[in-house]
Amino acid sequence: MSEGRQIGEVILDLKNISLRFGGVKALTDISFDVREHEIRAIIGPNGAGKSSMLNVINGVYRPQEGDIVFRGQHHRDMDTYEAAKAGIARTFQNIALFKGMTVLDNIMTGRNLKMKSNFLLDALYWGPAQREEIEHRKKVEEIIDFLEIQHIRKTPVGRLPYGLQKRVELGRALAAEPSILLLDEPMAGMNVEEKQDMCRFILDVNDQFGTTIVLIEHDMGVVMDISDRVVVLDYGKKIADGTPDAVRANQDVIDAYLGVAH
Amino acid sequence: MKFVQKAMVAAAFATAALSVSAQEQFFPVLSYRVGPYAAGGSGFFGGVIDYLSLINAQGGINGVKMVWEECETEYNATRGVECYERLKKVRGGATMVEPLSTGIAYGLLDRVAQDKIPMTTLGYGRSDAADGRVFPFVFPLITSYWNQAAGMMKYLGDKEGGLDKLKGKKIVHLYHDSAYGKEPFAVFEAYAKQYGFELVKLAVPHPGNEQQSQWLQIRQAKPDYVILWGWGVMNATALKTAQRNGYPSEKILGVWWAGSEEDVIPAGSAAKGYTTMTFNTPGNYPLLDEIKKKVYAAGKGNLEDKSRIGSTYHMRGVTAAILWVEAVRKAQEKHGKGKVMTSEQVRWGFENLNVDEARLKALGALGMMPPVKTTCLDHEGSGAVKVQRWDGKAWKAVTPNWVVGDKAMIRKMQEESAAKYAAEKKITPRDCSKEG
Amino acid sequence: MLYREAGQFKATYAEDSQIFPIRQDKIGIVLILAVAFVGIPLMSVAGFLSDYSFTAILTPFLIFSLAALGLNILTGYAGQLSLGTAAFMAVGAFASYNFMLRIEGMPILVAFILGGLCAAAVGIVFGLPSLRIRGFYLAAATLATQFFIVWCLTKVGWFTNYSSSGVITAQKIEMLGYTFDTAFSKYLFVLSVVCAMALLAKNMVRTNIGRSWMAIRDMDMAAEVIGFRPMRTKLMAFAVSSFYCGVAGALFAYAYLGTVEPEGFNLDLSFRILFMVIIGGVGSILGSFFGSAFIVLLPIFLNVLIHFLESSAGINLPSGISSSIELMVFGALIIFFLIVEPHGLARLWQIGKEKLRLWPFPH
Amino acid sequence: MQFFLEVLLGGLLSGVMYALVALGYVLIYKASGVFNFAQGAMVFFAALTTAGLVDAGLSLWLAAPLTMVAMVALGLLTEKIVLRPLVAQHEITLFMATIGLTFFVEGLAQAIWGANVRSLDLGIEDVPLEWLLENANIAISQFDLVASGIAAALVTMLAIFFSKTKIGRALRAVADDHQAALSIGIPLQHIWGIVWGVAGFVALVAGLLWGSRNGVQFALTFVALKALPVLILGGFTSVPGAIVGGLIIGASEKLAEVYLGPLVGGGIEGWFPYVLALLFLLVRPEGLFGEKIIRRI
Repeated sequence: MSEGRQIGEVILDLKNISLRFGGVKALTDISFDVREHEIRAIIGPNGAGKSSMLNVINGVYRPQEGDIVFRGQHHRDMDTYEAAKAGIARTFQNIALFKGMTVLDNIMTGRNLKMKSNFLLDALYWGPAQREEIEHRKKVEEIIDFLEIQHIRKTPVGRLPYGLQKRVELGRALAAEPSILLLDEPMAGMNVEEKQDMCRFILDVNDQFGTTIVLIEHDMGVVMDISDRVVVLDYGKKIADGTPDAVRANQDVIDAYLGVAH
Repeated sequence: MKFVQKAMVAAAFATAALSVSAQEQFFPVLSYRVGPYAAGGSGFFGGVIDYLSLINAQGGINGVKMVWEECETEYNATRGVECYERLKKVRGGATMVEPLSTGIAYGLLDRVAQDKIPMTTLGYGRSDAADGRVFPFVFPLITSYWNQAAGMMKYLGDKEGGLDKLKGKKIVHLYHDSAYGKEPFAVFEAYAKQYGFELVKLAVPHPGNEQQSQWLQIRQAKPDYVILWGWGVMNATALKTAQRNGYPSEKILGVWWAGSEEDVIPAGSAAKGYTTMTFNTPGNYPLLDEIKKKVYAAGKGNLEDKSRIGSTYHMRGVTAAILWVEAVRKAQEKHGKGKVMTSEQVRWGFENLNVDEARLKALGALGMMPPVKTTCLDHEGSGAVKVQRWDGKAWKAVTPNWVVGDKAMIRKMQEESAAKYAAEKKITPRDCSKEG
Repeated sequence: MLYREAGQFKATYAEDSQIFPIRQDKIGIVLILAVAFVGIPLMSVAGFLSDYSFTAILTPFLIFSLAALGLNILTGYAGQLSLGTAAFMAVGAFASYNFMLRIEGMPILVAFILGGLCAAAVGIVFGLPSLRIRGFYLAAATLATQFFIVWCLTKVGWFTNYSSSGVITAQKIEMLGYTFDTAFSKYLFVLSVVCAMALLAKNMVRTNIGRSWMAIRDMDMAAEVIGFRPMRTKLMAFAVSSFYCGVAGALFAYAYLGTVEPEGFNLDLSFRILFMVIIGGVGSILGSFFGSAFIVLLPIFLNVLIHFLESSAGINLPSGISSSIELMVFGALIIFFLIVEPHGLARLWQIGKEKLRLWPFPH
Repeated sequence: MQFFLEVLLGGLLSGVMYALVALGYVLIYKASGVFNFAQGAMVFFAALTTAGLVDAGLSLWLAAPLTMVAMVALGLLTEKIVLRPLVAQHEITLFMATIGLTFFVEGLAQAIWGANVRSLDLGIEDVPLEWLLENANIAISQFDLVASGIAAALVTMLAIFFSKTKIGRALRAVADDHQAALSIGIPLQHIWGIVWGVAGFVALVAGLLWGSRNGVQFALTFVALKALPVLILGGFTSVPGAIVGGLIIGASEKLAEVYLGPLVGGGIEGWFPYVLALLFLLVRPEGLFGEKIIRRI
């Protein structure tokens, strides 16, 4: 835990969220909140509805019931574009990079909302368009330095190993300079060394930029180490919420993870 | 760029290999022998080459040999233009060009004027090109679409006992939905207005391999005649669909592009009794025998299937080549017999053609085609058509004489349309009184 | 050792963001442009190149490259498969014709741009379904564009100025009192337009607009999540692509064919342009040029080759057979190239360059 | 009313003919994810080969099976030479490969049989049914009825083949999930070969019927254009979709041409089916028989 940051007010409050696909209930009456600057983890067994939860937060899925309070404003559901504009960025469980583009271009896309140039100026690559492009490039290079991926900046992401792709995806999300970062299993499939690197990046982001982080992760050790508060889902329902220590001691959580019959 | 260079080197190599020799009159043959229209293309260009071979077998034109080179266009404008450009300067230069494709002809329209190479468009292309003042290098020889349309009206009128008897009748114009099918609108409308019959226009979308709805409409309308202005697969399909809807083939009158063996054979028995326009009289002629004897017997025939000799497309090809050769002959008369003519000299020849009955008789083709006499003003030269009927095995002429519609009216339309073209293109028409 | 980037250091991001950051590439492109703008004209003046190479090879090659480039923006960069290219070309050609015809003193370049804009507008309308339909469904649906536009141009006489033959006759290309009427001057005109537009396209695909297209192509959900709006992005791709095709269509009519009928822009042409994109390289500006060269030149090359083989071997195949063989070889070569390099000629070029960079070492 | 019925019935029967062509596409797309552009060329090849053999003096009953052998051989060779090296490539690449195949097959057909137009007589007279004409004044072609019967038989055969035979079940497994099929030990390439063979057979049937209907000529390759809107509407992967889609497209395009066409100058059949299919997709992107797709990420 780093000392420099101050956990602030609640900036995102999810109230009684329910989501269904046809007859299948993905989320049932889930409520939890996220405070500014904290690292909030969502855990739970496979199929618990963790990714669905993130998808609700940034508007990919629209819940049938519930209320989302973001920075004091009530939303019936979120809109992906509005969410992105409001500074919610994310990564995905099954890497959703743009495979045909280079690392550099992928991260550059993260800055699209900050670009003002229009396509005509782009086409001429003239004056403001060129200046803007170069300016954003500088920012992106900072991120590239931060994530230590300088050597692959011009490589198409499709050719990179899994671990690096995850890192690039984090870079793309960071490029938007988000206030909330949603990370969907950022360490899945990594070896110990890669996991350590990734943990370091996440903590640094949280620490240096004050970015609020909502995180889904399977690796219990990691979750318990880095998060401030943990919410536990099982079968689309919330079964626990609290500090890592409190959650660890919760009987329901232990049952869910040990697979006790319901 | 490598590809460009490679191909250009190859092209240059190939053209250099065929070096120029004296006393050769060169004809580029822009043929199409694959693709949807290949059946017609192989017949037509086969006929052209057969006739040129015959002329050579007879010793050429006053000793000048006919030479030609084929280039596959696939009926595609881009390929056709490339073929023209590739062959226009080969072997002493192209004498003239005949693409037998509307799209290619349009692509060549400006080019032939610039290169001063005459282009014939035998029975297709712009009808107004008959006005030689505006189109000095284009020759829609024998008959244009408009004169054909007028000829159709004349024929139907005669059948009823006079054009005025068409009053109150109903005629369906079933057309290929393209610029081609719309070409005769003006003529038909003028006739309908003048003679008081009802004209119903029904469009068939390309390619026309499904016409149930059109023929159901025809069945409903019960017209006295159906004019079939079709192309390619549309023709056979029309005949078949007419049969399945119980419309008699005798009452269908086709355009000449719907009047070849290739159009009726696929329709089988449904085509029996069907009539179409044509600018050749079907049958056998001494000229065709001559081709069989001197060309095919010598193993130089172009058609793989000898039974196609004298078929509609083949005969059209022979007819075209007769006019080409006559134009060269005419040019030689003026510029020196036994010499190779330049394309401009041949253009003059095309403009002063006089293939009368005596000349046709000498060629062994009397009656096979109408006499053609062109002038600076009139690049069409005839305007006469014939009607033929498919008897299930062969085409037979229906009209003993050549049918000619209201030529004066058509001429007026052609001049108006040509004047409009000239205005749009900012062309000053030639003064024909000054032409020699 | 000729093709190395070692030792070329970039001190600024501006330098690193150039179109051709590697010096040898820069020299290469300057050379190609010099040959295209100066060398070829000089050769023509000296009599090494005939009109044939301009009017029958280079001009159509460039025009088709531009059309392929247009389609590549849509299909290659934005991932929307389209079979309506010829229709957009037709809109460009017919619109330019009408602007020239109906507005006195209309400068030709302005007419081309307006024609392109009309095509772009049509593109936007027919691009709307792409918001809900994808892949081959969209491709088949774009056929609606193809058939509908050609039908419209045939049906509505106004578009052809009531020409009795239903055709348009392109006006002369005149600029500042100079008339582009020779094969050679038309080539230069087309070359200038195509080079300028290729440069603009390259700039677009390396900046934000291009990244938005590729993002939508590669992973549309993720693109949406990071703030690209799919509707805007896709429609922009349709508009820009159609603009390019529209200008290509206008050039096709004005600098190449002269007189065109609506059927000149038929489905066949759409397919040919699509072949160029796929063979050349999906998502590559350079590939559009490669593909155009392949599709324009290969049939000519085969035709010449077979004629040459026939005449040198002294045999005379029946003409129908040689034409059919040309077609078969053409088809077989397409398959062969795809098997050798499924990503098109541009990728082959890329691999070649990478090999060259390492040469003489294998890795 | 009588006229409306006539148009409707005529359209439905034409629709069956479209469905017949669409079926070939569906089979191959379903099993291997390839949009086989060459289906039209295969129809042409099959019809031309049969007609060519008949013209050479063979009886139809001999010519058709011989063509069948040729078609299966063509299908197997295509799978082996063209598609196997391209396995797992992007679908656009595969599509392009089938376009190359189209050129090859068209060239081959014409190199063997020439460019001549031929007729093909199946011995079914293409005339209106008399009693229907006399009693209800409705013209329905005998040929179309027989063709519909054949199409129905073909679909039934395919259905039985898919559900009752071992190969058929394997085919379905492949269509549903390539990985799953692999895991139960079915050699994929073996199956793709069979699918191409079956598609060749379907092409033969379509070629014979269309060839007999309009004559055997190059334009047979254009029947593909009639099948595409059917595919959009019915879905690229659904056999019943092809049939129902065909019927809908056939009937609606005829009705549109007859009742809407005269208002706008006619000839709208060329694009109307596409627009119709498009509008339908806008409302229901998953097509007639498709499942609703949930976008996952």
